[in-house]
Amino acid sequence: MTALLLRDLKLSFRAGGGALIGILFFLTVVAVIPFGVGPDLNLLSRIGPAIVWIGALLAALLGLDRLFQADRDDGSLDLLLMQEHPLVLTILVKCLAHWLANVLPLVIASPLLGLFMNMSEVAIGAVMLTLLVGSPALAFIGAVGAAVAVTLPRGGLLVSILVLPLTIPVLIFGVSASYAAVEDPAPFLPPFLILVAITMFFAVIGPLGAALALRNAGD
Amino acid sequence: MRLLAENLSAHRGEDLIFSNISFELKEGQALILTGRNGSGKSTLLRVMAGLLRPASGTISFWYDAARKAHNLGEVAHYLGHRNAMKTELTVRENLAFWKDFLRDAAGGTGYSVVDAARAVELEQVLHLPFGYLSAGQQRRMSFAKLLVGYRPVWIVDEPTAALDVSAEALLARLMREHQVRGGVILAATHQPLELLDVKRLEMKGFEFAAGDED
Amino acid sequence: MTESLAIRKFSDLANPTRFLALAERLLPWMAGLCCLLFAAGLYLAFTTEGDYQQGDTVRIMYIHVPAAWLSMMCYSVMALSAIGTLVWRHPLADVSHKAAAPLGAAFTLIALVTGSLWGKPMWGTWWVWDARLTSVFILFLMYLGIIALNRAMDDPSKAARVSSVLILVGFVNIPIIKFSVDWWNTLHQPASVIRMGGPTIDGEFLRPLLVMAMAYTLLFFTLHITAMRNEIWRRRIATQRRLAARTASREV
Amino acid sequence: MSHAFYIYTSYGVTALITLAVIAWTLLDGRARRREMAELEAAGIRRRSSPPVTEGKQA
Repeated sequence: MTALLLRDLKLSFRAGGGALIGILFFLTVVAVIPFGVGPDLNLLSRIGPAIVWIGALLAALLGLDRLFQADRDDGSLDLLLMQEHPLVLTILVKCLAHWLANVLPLVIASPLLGLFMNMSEVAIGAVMLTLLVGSPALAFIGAVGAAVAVTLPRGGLLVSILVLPLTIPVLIFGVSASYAAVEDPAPFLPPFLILVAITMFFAVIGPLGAALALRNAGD
Repeated sequence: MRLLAENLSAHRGEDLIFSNISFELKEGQALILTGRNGSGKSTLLRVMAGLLRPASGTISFWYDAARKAHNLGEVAHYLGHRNAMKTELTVRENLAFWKDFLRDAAGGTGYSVVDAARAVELEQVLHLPFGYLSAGQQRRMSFAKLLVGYRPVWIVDEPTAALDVSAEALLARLMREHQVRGGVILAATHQPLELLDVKRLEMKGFEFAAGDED
Repeated sequence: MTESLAIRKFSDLANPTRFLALAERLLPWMAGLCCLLFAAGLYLAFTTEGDYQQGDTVRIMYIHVPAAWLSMMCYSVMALSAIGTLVWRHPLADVSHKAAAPLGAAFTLIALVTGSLWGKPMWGTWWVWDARLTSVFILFLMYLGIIALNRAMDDPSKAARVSSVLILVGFVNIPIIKFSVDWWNTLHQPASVIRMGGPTIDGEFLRPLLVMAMAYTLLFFTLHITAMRNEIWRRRIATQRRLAARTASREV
Repeated sequence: MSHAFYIYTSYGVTALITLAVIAWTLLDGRARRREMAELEAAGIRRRSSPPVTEGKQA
């Protein structure tokens, strides 16, 4: 299993891998927002956490369609499906590799974008923390979408359409926890803990669903 | 070691591809599937590997009288039309990954990466990215994958497509060696493969639709 | 004499093998000179008086402004190379703009970070969507896009042609971006933004600035030539590997 | 003087980025050199290997 993790990480960072593109997309999406709403620093700092979260959400979905499709195209997926060790575990490891290579860099880049959005230090920290605990859920939910769309020739866009509605709870609690950290009356902990719970829930449900989909997508 | 397939049939979409296929293989035996294109050879092999669910029938595999495998896929190698190797990684990285990931099934041990590459006579290209190899070399290297992790059953689909005569003979020899060690081979092929103790199964295919069957 | 030398230099450069030989001879000198200039520049930067208005933060200017210059010069070098790729189909031009892109991104990043660190004590915020800063940021994104494009394609000569087109479109677009960002900015924030480069530059600041600018430029060219050499090697290795794969199959 | 933090940070960051780029360029060059040496070694083996493979095939 470690071998699979290392292989997937290597593939993401080698030439042609998607790791750089995701983070670039994140930067670009967040960077064009001020051109739409204007360079008013107060306004930007108010909407900052939400923008950074949405940007990270979209960027996290970007490389997702290749999660299983790349393995299917060269036939590796058949071999992954045949093995004795549980498929759920294999998928969990693949999700983990995807998260490490494609999503974790977004979390690391988020403070930088927080500066562009003129967010306070506390808000930046809160967004980074909520992204850190919330983004694995995106990878796990995305795995289901990627598994469903694996046999489709133009699955890329479809995966996003399928997955985005399912990620709404993550977005809601991630953003509300970030705001709770800066706006006094709202407590930070309840939404944050719900976010943690959502991530753990999908860590189980996501790979199970993806395994089911892959078993039935056999062609 | 005994491999038993009983009354297998499979659909693809609405079409019945084949039905009522039964066979039994013992240690060291090989089953060669022949038949024209579209007769269901590849489908049968994918059913055997557990990648497609059969519409009916059962597949069972016994190590010996007492021990039965959960399903055939776990004790089998499957070499389909695609090579299951990453073009971005070097040959060595590819083989090392599969060796580590596949492990060995009960009853044998796989070759080391270098030995496997030597067995397909391509140890000079281990350091090259897989994508740099020619189609024939890629095929041979993906055959080396069958050697790095031990599996008693090999399911190979047109293993010698895109290969020249000498490479074909090389792979046939490797398959015979596998049989000598007690392995079982299921192969679909157009070329005459010289294997030991061969059973043949000619796939006829179905022209009529699935509805006619009932 | 100088003319014939220039012509010889040019034909030298035209051939990758000659280029490698030239680079081998030139690089130690360039690296040495570069170190000397940096030493001098840093010495001057820390010994000259601070500005009465901006205090010591003016010292940031000595690294910020040259980096910003270079971020634009590097893009110009890339645009020239892109023309070389598209018009003369010169292999060295391909190598040149591919090698320059990460360097440009690095210098732009330096300009952005130091600008931000300069802005914090001056404006009280790390970042304002000021026209100049924003343009530099967009330039940074363009560099990263070109790097990503280069990495995404296997065939180097095809990648070079496609990214040349992108570079040139970007080059044409930069003034438009600058203009529109300016317009956008004045629309939203009339005159409230404190302009960068506020202090009138007098001789006291000019000397370290110029030395640092020269050091940076030399650093860029040193790194550029080294990176070009690496890239040429990378391509030769790729060719040799394909050859090795072919020979291996012939023998069996 | 109160701005010392910003000045040193910006010089530090600049040094860091510059050194990173220099190190990357040098290491890249070294890796390429090593690969070329590797290929050269393989080339020597390539020249000497034909009798071995012939022996194997016979």
